[in-house]
Amino acid sequence: MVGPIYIIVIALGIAFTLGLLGKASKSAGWVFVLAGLAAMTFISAQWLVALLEGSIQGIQIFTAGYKPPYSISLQMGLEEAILTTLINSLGLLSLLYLGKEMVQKGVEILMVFMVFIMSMNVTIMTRDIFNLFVFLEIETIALSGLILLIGRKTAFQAGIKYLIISGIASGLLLIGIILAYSHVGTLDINGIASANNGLFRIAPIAGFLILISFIIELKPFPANGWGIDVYSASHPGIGALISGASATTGLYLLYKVLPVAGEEYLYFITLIGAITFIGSNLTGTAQSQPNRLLGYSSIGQVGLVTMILGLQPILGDRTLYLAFTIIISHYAAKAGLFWISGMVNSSSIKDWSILRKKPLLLVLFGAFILALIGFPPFPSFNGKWEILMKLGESNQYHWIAVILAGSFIEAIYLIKWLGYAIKLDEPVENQSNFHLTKQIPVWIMGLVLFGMGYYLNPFTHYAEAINYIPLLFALLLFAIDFLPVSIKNTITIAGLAYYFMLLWPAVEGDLLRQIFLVMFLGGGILTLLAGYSKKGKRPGFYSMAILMYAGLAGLLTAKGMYDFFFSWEVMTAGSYFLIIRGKRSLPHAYSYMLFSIGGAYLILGGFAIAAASLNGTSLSALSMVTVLPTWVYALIAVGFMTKTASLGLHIWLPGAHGEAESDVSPMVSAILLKAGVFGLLLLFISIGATNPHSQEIWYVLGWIGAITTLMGNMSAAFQEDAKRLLAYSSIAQLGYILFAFSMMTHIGWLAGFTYTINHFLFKAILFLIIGAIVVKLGTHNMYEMGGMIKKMPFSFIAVLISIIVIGGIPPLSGFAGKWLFYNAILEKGWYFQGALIFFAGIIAFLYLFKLIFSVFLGQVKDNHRNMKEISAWVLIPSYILIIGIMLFSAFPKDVLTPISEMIMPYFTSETLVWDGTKAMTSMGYWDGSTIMIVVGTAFMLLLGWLIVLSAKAQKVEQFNIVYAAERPFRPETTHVSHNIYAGYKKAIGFLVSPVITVFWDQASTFVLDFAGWIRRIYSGSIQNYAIHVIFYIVVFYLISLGGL
Amino acid sequence: MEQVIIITGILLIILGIFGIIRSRNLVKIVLAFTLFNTGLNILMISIGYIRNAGAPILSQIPGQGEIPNIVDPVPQALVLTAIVIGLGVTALMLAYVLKLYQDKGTLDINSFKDLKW
Amino acid sequence: MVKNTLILLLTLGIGLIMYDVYEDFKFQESLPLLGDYYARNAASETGSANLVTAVVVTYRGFDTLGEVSILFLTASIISFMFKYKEEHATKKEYRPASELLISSTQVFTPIMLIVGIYIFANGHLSPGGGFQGGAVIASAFLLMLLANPGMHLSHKIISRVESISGIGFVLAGVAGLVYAGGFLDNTVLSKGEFGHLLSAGLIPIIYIFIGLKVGAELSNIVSTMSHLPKENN
Amino acid sequence: MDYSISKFLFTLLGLFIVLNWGMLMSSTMRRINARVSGRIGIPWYQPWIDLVKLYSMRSQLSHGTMFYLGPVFRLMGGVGLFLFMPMIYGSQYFMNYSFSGDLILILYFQFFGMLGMALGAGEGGHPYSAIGISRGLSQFTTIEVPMTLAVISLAIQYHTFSISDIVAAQQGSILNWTVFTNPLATIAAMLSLLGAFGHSPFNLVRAPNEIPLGPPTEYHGSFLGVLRTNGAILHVTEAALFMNLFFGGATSWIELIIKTFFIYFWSVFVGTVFPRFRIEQSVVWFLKWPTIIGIFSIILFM
Repeated sequence: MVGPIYIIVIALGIAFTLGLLGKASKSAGWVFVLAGLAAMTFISAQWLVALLEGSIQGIQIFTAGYKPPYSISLQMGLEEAILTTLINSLGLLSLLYLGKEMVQKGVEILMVFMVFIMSMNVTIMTRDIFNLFVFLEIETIALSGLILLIGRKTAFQAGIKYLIISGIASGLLLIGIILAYSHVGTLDINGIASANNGLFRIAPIAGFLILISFIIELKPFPANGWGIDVYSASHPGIGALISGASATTGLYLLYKVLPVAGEEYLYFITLIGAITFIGSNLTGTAQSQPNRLLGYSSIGQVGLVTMILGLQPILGDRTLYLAFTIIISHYAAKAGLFWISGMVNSSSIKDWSILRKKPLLLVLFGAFILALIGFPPFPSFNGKWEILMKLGESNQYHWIAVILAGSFIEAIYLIKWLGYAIKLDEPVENQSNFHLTKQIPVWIMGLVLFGMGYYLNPFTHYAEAINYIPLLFALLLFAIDFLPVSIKNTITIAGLAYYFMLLWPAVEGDLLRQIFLVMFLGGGILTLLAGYSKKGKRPGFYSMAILMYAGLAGLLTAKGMYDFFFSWEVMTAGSYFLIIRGKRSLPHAYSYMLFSIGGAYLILGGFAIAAASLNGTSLSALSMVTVLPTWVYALIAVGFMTKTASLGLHIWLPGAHGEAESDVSPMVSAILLKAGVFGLLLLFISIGATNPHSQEIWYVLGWIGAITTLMGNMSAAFQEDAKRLLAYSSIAQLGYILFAFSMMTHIGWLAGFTYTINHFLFKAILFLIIGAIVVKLGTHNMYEMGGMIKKMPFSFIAVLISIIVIGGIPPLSGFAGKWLFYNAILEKGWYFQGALIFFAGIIAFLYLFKLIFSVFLGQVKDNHRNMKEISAWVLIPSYILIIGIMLFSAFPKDVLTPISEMIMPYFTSETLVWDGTKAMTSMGYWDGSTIMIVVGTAFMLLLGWLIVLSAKAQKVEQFNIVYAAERPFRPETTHVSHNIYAGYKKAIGFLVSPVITVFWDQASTFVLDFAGWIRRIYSGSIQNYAIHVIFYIVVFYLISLGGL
Repeated sequence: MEQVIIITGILLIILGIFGIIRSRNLVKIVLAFTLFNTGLNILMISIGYIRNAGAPILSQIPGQGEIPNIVDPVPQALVLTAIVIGLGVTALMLAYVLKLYQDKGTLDINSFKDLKW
Repeated sequence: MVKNTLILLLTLGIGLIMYDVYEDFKFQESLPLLGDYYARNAASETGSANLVTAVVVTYRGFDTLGEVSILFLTASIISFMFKYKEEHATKKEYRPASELLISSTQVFTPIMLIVGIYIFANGHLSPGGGFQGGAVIASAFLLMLLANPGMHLSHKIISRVESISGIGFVLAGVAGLVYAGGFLDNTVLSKGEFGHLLSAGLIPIIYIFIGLKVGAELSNIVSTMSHLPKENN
Repeated sequence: MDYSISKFLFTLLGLFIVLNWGMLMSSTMRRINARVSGRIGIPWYQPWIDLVKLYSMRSQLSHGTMFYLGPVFRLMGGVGLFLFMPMIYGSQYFMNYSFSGDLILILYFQFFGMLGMALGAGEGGHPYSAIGISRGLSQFTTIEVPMTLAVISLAIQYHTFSISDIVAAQQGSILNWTVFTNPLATIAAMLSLLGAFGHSPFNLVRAPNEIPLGPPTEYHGSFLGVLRTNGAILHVTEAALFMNLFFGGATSWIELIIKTFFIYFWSVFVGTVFPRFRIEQSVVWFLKWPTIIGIFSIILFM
């Protein structure tokens, strides 16, 4: 074991020796320092490994050989080992990254760099408060030097701001230290802290001064303009160090001096953290310069960790672990992001699309962003989860709200940025430089992030059930991304099929999950079949599809809230990357992601409050919520409703589904939406039909469902874009489903299941076929299509059957849903909602006719005369689904009876009885099979009758019509399709005026304007920044000590 | 008499902070900062003061149980360190100011607002 | 106006905080825990007559290492800051110094150097030490620069002295770690006879290193700043 | 559940009666209409002549498969309604195949023919067809609103969706008819019936007095014959539906003929009195008074 003191010896020794090297051997100096940092990393890492293994205990090092408090002592325990390892390794990688710049600028900056790293090591290890002050000053001064690396003129401005503000902070610290010394006669931190519990308490003012100076060093919002300037003025490589090392150190120091100040400050620490977390992220939303944006984000994350430290009494002995999960994610992600920023080398986040030239970096960029927001499988996910659960258990709901709100606001700009990188056009001119030595550190940080996600998982006891196989499979698919589409498609389908068989035993005997498993994975396989029609490589597609399906399947196997939410987030991430692939998907994928994240956080909030009931975090615990049950249920329900796109939360769907790639649309529409349905079902089952806390919720949800349906169908009728029409139709169908399940009656649920299954079947068909046609015809606009029945008869038949199902026309299975609906509504007594639903159902005919007429009927357009049928790879899955529809229509009993039995236990009485093939309720009866026979027979007879009458009907050519006494010869004048419901729109179109879109638009504008307004306090003036800091100190003083 | 020292120190500190947030001239800000530092040092040194005690330099090694009548050496050691740190920071600040002056030809803080928002 | 009021209010607020500090401030009646220990034991443990030196170099020697690093950093940063310009600066013409200055420099410089060395070499016996001595040495160089503005102090020599004394300091610390109780323990060498020049173990040696280093660093800063080109754009 | 041949034959007989009564009724109505406007009108047998002529026309043009199938769908819609409708209360044979579904089946089976017709006409490629369909669909959505409300009100009242049961509940006295026990629902439904029959003021779909417009624009010959056949069946069947729901049903064919005549006459009567609405006017009209009345009819029974 090499003593930790040698870290300092090596660092200073090398720093001093560099002066001997002179100017001649610049790169030799760089290598020398690199070796030194490697040695330092090695020393701290060996301590870390040994301490983790438990082979040794942490030690205290007494300088000068005297015990504390008489001399300065350093401590090397687990915490110190972790942090010094992080800092030294980051130093090492940073130096590697900054190699060229450093070598150019000469030995002085190398010396500064070395001393900077050394100073952080000492501040972490030292147990003497004055020594802490000294090395904090060293860190400050070294940093003010490192800012200059880039040679920008603005760096000098940032530097002086930084020096002045930290000068004030350290001055106050010094006053606090001497006051403390005058009271307890020691400078040892442990000594002061233990004295605090005894007789010689340090004065409150001393504690205050010590604490506030460390807080100021953490750049609390809003007194942090100087800190952000430092981020934006310095080289991104230095930014990585500030964010990854300096901020981490600062947080640990705050933790270290907290006992000195006393426990009564914990609440204020939490408050400061909360304000910083929200305020800094909010300000970040209006930012477009990458380094500055990262600065805001860093400060926000520091605020979050500060909160965690302040919440010690609640988090207990998990505090440090939880803080670590956030810190490590932030450390790796932020370092990586800063480094990428240095490579992209642009002043606008819009130029990051250049990253697409480096797929690996782009993937890592995505991983970093997701890690910052707190997606699985990164450590921050576990951390946030456990924090929220613990807060919930202690009834700290306001802090839950703060953490979720802050995380959401952070997602606003991070996701925007990610989208820009994935979708925007590559910049015309760029100064990017993807040198290998710059890329390697980023790769390593990516590895660290994933590795830590895996390594830290066992430390969260919730996380035992997580299945990593699908995630690894996604990774594998990414590794073979260079292969052509057909091979990857086959592998993916095989993977899904295997996974299906793997999971089937797990859901054996649980019909609910079986149904959804068939929909999720079976549907997945079918929609993937259509992928064979695609050409090229589709980079990244299959990994993301697997991610989504893995998440979906994970929802089904989840036993606890944790694995449920884990899968939920995996699914969200995967689907986001699928959706954003569409040509014009950028804004829609963005709003999809924001709504999804917002919804996920509501679910998380609900779970956290549910944890307050102390029934554990298994999903079944939701049925025993005793604390604020109505809130829990409402939050979770609204969370799921963001996925089912219910009214008010639906504005993302039309664009996201409409603009997605042709085979992604059926995935996200027919399959993904069902995840929300499954979630709602789980919730409803947990709540139970007779739960007194949820009756109002169901009533409200019922109305929402009904209005969603009406608005969805009406909007669909006014669409000109074929895929958007289908998207609005999805909104409406999900409205039906929400309504049906909200009734919470046996027959209502049967209706809900019928609708769910039907929607899965017909929406997959429609999106597959219409999507393929849209691609083939090269337009989304239905009025530019027409007459395709003659070119694509198979597509026409499939669409026709789907439409009959949607319309609920007997004899197909859609009618089963309508019939069950009527009975359910009458039984439940929701007459007006029901009337609305049926009104909406009839409006559906408007868009159904428009769809099939505009695309398939009417006159063929000139440029489509040579069209052929769409690819068989699209038709095959469609016709498999049609077989499903036909079976369901002819034998509804065989599907509905098991479902009926399955949901029986949740309700008091079974209201649907079967007599042979005839279904009966107390209200009415319906015999699907007989109707099939009667209609089939009669239809054949009538067809025969007509054939007898006009067998020799002569086929005529196109345009064989007379129109206004002219024979037309242009299809455009004859194919009436654009805005055909003009009269209808004139009459009641006002109902679908986009008030909700306007509402959300204005909400987002408001947030951005607000952020823009807040950030005006960062006026750039040194004087103002100093005023902010002093103001902050005075206000904090008045609140905490002044009795305000 | 001791009170005067403390009050001097405190007044210097207040004056220093006032100067930092009030001045518009960078050099004045740095000067205010040194005032602030000086006030700090005065405060520090006075904390070790014990009435009628001598300087902490011994002429012989004190015997067992014998306490020499000296002031506390610790604050003196601390203030020595603090002075040196203050010196370093001040020097660096002045170098920065010089650099800024070379850049814009003025010392008015309002000319250095290139970084904002 | 609003701003001025705010500044006034904030100053009042700081005043309030400082009033609290004043209230809390109490003069010691007797030596506190640490001071008491040092007063009793420092002389015997370190062999240094000047207890402040004992504290600075031994008990809190680690702080002192930090202090030295700060000066080192400052010097490095300042020379980094102005290096670029320096390389491109053309030779400047200085106004010659006054006769008085030149003459007195010739008289005082050796004396100042000797005094400086005396101060840090005797740091363990009398008031003074490495920093003070180093500062005096640096002022000697400042004086020389003032008297002869065109003079170039050899950066090479300065930085060699700086580096070697820095390494010496660190190695002295390591010697304490290896041969005695801990990093910077001064008892590696014999404590010698109390009150003599060659006593107190490593303290005088460390102080010599510090003195040289501080002197070199301050001289470095002074010389860097004095060779700035006049106008830059 | 009776699938016997005799049942099938009796059903066919019922269909024949309904078809002929439908044709007679339409010619009667047209005569009444003509008299009101001071003309003599067509002879009562004119529909039969038309039908024979259409079926025997030799020129047969088809625009495609869906065009060909459109009339089949349309006729299936009408015949299907008839099949699922209990025509004569108490008669084992003229209950038709109503055991396969209740009122809801009837309501939704209406769409079967409409959709087929719309698609067939769509393939015809004539712009007027599309315009007619879009208007028809627009209007139809709102016609159904008061109708749905009335049906819900009825279902609450009788607690059943079975048409036979509803008719049974109205037996005994004329005061048991829904028109007296639930007048609001009846009013709402009768107003919606105006739209369903497509006479003025709600006949913009076909706009018969001007240029040939509406879905059947391109249909001719036996196609049009099939459509006419369907029209006759449909009118009687729909009138029979209202009869069953609101006017006590029928225990014999005579009763059925009388009741359906007056129900049909109601729409013709309004049609001769009021001028035609534009489509946005009719849409708004249905969503106003009939809907409000329908809502009240539910509130009364809640």
